[in-house]
Amino acid sequence: MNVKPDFNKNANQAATAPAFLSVWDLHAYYGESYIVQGVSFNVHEGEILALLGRNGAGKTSTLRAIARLDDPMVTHGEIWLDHQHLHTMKSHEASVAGMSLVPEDRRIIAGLTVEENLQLAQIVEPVGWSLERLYELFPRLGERRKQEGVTLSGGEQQMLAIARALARDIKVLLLDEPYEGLAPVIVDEIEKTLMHIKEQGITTVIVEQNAVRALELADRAVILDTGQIVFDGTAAEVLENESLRAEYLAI
Amino acid sequence: MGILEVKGVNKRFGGLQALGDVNLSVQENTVHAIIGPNGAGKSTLLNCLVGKLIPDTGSVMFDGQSVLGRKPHEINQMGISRVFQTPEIFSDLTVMENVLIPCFAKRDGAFRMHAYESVASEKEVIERAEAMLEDVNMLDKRHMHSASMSRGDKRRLEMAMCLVQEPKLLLLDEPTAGMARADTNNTIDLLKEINEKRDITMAIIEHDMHVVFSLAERITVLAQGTPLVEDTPENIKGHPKVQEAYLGQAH
Amino acid sequence: MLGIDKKDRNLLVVVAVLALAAPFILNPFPAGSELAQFNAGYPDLMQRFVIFGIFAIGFNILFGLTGYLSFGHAAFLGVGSYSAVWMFKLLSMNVLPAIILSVIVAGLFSLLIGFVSLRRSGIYFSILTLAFAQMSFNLAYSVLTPITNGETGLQLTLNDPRVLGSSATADGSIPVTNLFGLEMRSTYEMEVGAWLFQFNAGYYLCAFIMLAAFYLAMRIFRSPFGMMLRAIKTNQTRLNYTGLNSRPYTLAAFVISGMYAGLAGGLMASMDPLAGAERMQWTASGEVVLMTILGGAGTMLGPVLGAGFIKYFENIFSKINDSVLHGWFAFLPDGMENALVTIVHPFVGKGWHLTLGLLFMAVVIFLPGGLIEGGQRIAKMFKKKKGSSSDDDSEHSPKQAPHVAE
Amino acid sequence: YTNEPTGSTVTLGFNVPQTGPYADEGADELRAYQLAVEHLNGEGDGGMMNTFSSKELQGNGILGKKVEFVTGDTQTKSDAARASAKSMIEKDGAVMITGGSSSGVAIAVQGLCQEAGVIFMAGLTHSNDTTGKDKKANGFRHFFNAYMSGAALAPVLAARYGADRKAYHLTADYTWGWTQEESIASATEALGWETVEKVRTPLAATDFSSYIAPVLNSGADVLILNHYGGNMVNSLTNAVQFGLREKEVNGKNFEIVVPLYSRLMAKGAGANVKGILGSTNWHWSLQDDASKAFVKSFGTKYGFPPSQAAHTVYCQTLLYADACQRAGTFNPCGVGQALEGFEFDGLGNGPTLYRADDHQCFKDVLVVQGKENPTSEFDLLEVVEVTPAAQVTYDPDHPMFAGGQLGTCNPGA
Amino acid sequence: MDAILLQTLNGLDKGSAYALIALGLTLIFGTLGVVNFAHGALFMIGSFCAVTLSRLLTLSFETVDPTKTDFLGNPAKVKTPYVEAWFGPEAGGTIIDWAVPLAIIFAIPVMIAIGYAMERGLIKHFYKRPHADQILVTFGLAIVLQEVIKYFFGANPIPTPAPEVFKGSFDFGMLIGMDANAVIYPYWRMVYFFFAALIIGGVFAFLQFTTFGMVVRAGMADRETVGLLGINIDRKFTIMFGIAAAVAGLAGVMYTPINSPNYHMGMDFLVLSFVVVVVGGMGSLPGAVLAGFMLGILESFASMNAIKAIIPGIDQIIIYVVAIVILLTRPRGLMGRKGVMED
Ligand SMILES: Nc1ncnc2c1ncn2[C@@H]1O[C@H](COP(=O)(O)OP(=O)(O)OP(=O)(O)O)[C@@H](O)[C@H]1O
Ligand SMILES: Nc1ncnc2c1ncn2[C@@H]1O[C@H](COP(=O)(O)OP(=O)(O)OP(=O)(O)O)[C@@H](O)[C@H]1O
Ligand SMILES: [Mg+2]
Ligand SMILES: [Mg+2]
Repeated sequence: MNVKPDFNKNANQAATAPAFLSVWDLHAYYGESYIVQGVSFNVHEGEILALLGRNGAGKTSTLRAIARLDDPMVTHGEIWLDHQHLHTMKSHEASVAGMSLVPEDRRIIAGLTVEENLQLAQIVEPVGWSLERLYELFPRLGERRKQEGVTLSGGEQQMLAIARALARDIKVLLLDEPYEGLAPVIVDEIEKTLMHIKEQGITTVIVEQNAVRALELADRAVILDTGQIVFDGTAAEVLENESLRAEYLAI
Repeated sequence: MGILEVKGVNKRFGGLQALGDVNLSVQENTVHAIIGPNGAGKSTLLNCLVGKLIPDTGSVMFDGQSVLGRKPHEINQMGISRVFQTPEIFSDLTVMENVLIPCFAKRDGAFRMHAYESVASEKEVIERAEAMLEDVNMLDKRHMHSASMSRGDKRRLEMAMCLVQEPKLLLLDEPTAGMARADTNNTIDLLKEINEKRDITMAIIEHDMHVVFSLAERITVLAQGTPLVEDTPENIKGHPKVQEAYLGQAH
Repeated sequence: MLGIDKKDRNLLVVVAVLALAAPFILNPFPAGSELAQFNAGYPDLMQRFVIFGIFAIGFNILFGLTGYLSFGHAAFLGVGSYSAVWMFKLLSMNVLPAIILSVIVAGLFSLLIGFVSLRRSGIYFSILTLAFAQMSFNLAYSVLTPITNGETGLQLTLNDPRVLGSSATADGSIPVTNLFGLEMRSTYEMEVGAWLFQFNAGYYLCAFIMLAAFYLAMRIFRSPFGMMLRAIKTNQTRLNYTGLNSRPYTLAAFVISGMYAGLAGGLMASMDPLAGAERMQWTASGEVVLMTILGGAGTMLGPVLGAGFIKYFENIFSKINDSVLHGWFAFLPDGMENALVTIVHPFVGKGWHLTLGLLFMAVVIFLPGGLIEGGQRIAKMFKKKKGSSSDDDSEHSPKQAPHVAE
Repeated sequence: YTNEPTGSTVTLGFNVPQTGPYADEGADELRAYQLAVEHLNGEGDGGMMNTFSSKELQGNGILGKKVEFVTGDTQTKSDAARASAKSMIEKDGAVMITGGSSSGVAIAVQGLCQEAGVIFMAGLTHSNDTTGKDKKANGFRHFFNAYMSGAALAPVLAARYGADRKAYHLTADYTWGWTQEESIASATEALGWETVEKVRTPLAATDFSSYIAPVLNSGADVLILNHYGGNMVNSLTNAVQFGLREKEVNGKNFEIVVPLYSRLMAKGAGANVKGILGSTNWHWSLQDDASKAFVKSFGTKYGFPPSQAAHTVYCQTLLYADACQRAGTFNPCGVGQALEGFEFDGLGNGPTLYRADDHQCFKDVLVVQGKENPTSEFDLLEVVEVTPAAQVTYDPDHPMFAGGQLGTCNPGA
Repeated sequence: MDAILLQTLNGLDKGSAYALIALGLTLIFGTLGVVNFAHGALFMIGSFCAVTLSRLLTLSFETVDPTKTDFLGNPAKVKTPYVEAWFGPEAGGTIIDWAVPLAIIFAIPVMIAIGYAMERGLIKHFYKRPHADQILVTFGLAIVLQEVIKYFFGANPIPTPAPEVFKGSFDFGMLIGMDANAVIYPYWRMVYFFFAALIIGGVFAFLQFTTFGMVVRAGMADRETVGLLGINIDRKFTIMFGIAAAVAGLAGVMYTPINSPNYHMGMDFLVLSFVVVVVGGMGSLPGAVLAGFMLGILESFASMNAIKAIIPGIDQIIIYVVAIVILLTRPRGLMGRKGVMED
């Protein structure tokens, strides 16, 4: 059962560099429902991977499993990040190891102001962007820093969730529908930021319903359907493959 | 004279003028979109319409009656239903029950002591709810626990809950956010059909321009709490100010 | 039939059979045997089982269904008892008017308290109800002694001015409670071999009323009203924006459960015409909360099971003393007998609280859904054994919502 | 009649608090019951059976039937006590119920026994009502009552503290407290004391500081604590904490009185009881033969001296057995008749009468005082006066006891 | 006038007890959101730490003294505490006398250990469970703890006096120029008051001036997300629980000289402490302290004869009346935070 993952296993990837984030045969359950059914993929350092699929395909569940949250429960599989085995860690340990998730429903913490929400991310080392830098990226948050986080508008909350992830020093950024509820101009901004952090060597996995935008940004794409991988290749391949797009992405 | 007349509405949150002198008129049987940057006050405006917030000044008339000072359930009984930005559903109940409740609310009013009848014997209501679920493609999930659905499904469920009431005015706050492209397209069709066939007026907030331009007959652009322009979709698309402040260069 | 579906009907039938056959079921051990200690089939305890069952069923409508945790429900039970005893003192020894009055008075009282308390939710609501109940208890214990007879409890006396009926019987004792002449305490005893079964009129009255109460609760659970209550529990905001006014719903649930409590109180007084103030104390309110959770909140049968469980311990385990223990283990050699008695001793008799506490913990830890979940697990095990692996498609199909009524 | 014993044994029901604040008292009662049963069945040294003036008991059980018993937990709640008593009657076939540690419970169970048709021998119950307005034909009380406490204490108080005193009452706000307050107030007033104030305290109170603090200011020079159990332990502790005992008021030493004492309570209050007067039903240090025999018998078996609760319930068990023996039946009406007007001696309280009119027992009452230099952990109280029965006897129609009717005895089914 | 001063003083002192007892509960219930019915039991165990220590200190060896007899007439055994034998009667006596203050040192590790064990072994699994389940499990635990104590110490109260120097009272009235005996105040209550102030201040400072408080609040609102930010929230909760248990225990230790501890004292205080916490407002430490003092003072005033003459029985129900009035006029108690346990 416990065969070590092959860091160079990905057939579609010609690169010789070992995978930075490697997910191998992941199985996960919510209670008794079997949701993630043997997902494997590799991401290289500094790459952006788009994880796509229909509603209910299991994207969120996969990300949550990788971020080591309690639900869904991983029953089998391995997750390696930069030679650390995440699958034995709890979510807070994974975070220290360099993993960061922007959850799909934003999860702004009630009772805390915007600033406290950000400070909270900086309590445990390693710490990433400073608050000033984050406010520069999202001036809107700077203006509203004393406001209680949950009273922000939907888009502002999304900004806060992204900012909170960047406030930590990360190796891998997991984004679950980061553009949801954001005005197009802000989406542009965030894309720029993602490109920017990519240059710094941060690896990103992005789940996004706006598949075209995500694919334009991403290097590679993985398509999920009912908890299994149905495609693993470069982003360009997806954009070129009519039938694939039509079947799984409706674009 | 529109079915909804908002006149001179102001709302402050501490030092922030969230809404400043908003005037809005929604004509019967049209789809009216409200767009604008994040934090522009779009959701706040809806909150003022459904009784979640009370404007500091101004008036809101629906169907010739003022909604101000009425409780949320009274406003709903007047014929306004709302889809929230983050799905508000009865998560401990099944999908079917989620849809049945608005059916009963529509049929019986705000309170009726139906303690002895059995739900199962209310054939008419059940049929209606099933038809609605059919419309949103969720009939196969009717016995599912709504908490365990993916986010996109929750969205659709909430929409079904509002549609089944056949309100006179349907308020939609980013109904397609996080919805897969295929479902988004279905939703557009569904809303269009409903608007045409059942004469439901709609006010929709959306950041997805595809949705906005496919549905809206008129668009109001809100920025910093004040309406910037109100016009037809074609004119808005080309409006330079809107492009700069909101749409970005992508459009 | 009865307007309920098959599953519910089966449940009702099971409950009815259990209730009617209780004198047999609860007396499994021959009288006089060492294990007779565990028999619970005597009138008083059987009455308590069903009366507290009624109390818990009603409480469950408020707590299990609507999600409002009242910590003052014992007040309604107490008020019901007082009304019933006053009815016996002033009007007649027939239990019917007494029970009716206790339900009405408890209903009015809960309307008052509910109207005020329901302005808050969550823990704030719980504390409000607690405060009202504790006030009632404290006043009943002291200042209101003219009405409640304080510490001693309200009792019948030989000079009660009973309008319909006599103050005292011909032989100079206090008349007993009855239902149109059928004395509540009259018991028919049946001896079958070594077994002795007691069929008590009062118990059967209580059992029939419990069945009616159970049936009614079932109807409420399955009704649109019940669905609204469950909706209130999960998301009151949504309910309001759906055009429903949650206040009358919660108040109705509160009053209904208050009336159930009053009914239980009235029945208690009918079986044993005394009403003590400590029936209203917070511990009594806490007890019904524990019964409901222990059995399984939000389920139909759970609260009844929980009530039975706690009352069984209170009445049976507390009576196991050392000489009973020695009796059990007498067949063993002396040394072992004494050792066993020493081990068991802290858990029974005066230690019955300890056992109860441990069981509370064990149940919540191992059976998160309460006793009812234990039953379900056993049932499942049987099912699995029977039709094994016919449906192993735990595929990509998320779990179905549990049916509320198991 | 109810639960007529048909076999070779007879079952008695011992209903005592086994949980809650009076659990220790209940445990001591149970020990005494067990001892009594042993003695009745002819085991052990016979205890007070040897000193008892009636010689009917043979040590072969009651009427030749071996005595068995069942126990139950009253939880010091009238509901629970009645449930427990009912189960003894309905399930275990008990022909007599006895025990209890508070008046509320005693009255509730007494009522039940009357209805069910069994004899009730009340345990610790001090309220006037038990044999006053709530008296019952099937119930008998061995314990003394509030009136007797007052009548016994008042002369001692006058002798020690003078007739010119101002008393401040703190009273537990329920029936027993009230009768206690009424009794002691009228007894002391009769001797010339003035009652400055009567303050009711909530039963649930644990900290009495706000009731005690104003006492010194009121001009009173005696504080009377009409409290029992935990209430008494706490109020006395608080009073001593506030330094009342070291104060002088009106040129006199400030004094505290606790009308109803028990050794277990005294133990709970610790050093605070030193020098404080009160009354009690019986104390192990009494030197009559009966008391000595009982202490020896109990002390040898359990390793410590019995409490007054133990003594009371032991006596009642013997008295019940003796009455059955004399009546030749377990029929409650026969037993009741045998007990009514029964005079005896040799159970530790001197010559004693079970009065027929109200089923109250009349005997000597002890006035005790917290001991200054206890020699052991049991040696907390010393007897300062044995008030003769005559001095505490009252008319059956005394106003404090008026209102109830004994009714007729009920043999049940 | 002096009556008012007197009752204010009494109220402050009662209030400090209420506030201190409620403080520990606020940490667990108001902040961690665990409906902890075992809180009273923790308070009780604190008291019994003092009892245990004084028992340990008076652990004695027995010698037979032929000149005395015991109650059965046998030669009496005389007990001499080891402490007195080791340190001499003088010093040994002083150590025994100071058992209660010494018990503070004894109780802190014991209570922290108990809190730790309770959280790790039990409560940990219940954060996500419904409040009802928490009630059942903690109530069960409370019963078990009580019965264990009862098994070893009996049901009777056990007198545990303060050191000799703190016994008795002083005349506060005379100090401020009033008549003698107008306002007297026991020394130990003074000590209790200052002790409570110290503990309350300490806990307050710890939560206010460190990020700990914020993290715990955040963790209560959303454990999962806090974990995503690299914070080991379980550990923080354990620490919080340990602190709360220690606070509850210390409140118990110091309370012993005021009232003799018994095994059910925790249950007696349980309802009251819940009322205090909720009236103060869920999640608010200052709220709980304020409510504690307010209820203490009002209760004292309600016990005055002048007031009882107007409204009979008011002292029986004052706490509940105040609770009702406050909760009806202020939706979240005095200083409660929004969204904490409102559903
Ligand atoms: N808590 C839960 N318990 C049980 N099943 C769940 C739970 N959460 C999600 N599921 C189920 O798991 C499946 C995958 O859900 P997931 O949220 O991962 O989908 P997704 O791909 O993120 O969809 P979306 O695009 O709508 O966000 C869905 O069928 C959903 O019903
Ligand atoms: N309760 C509140 N207290 C303080 N500020 C608030 C509150 N609610 C909303 N705001 C602020 O008011 C502004 C308008 O918010 P609103 O939710 O209406 O924006 P929106 O137009 O819906 O934006 P989005 O598209 O991001 O959802 C925001 O800046 C928000 O931070
Ligand atoms: Mg998702
Ligand atoms: Mg919005």
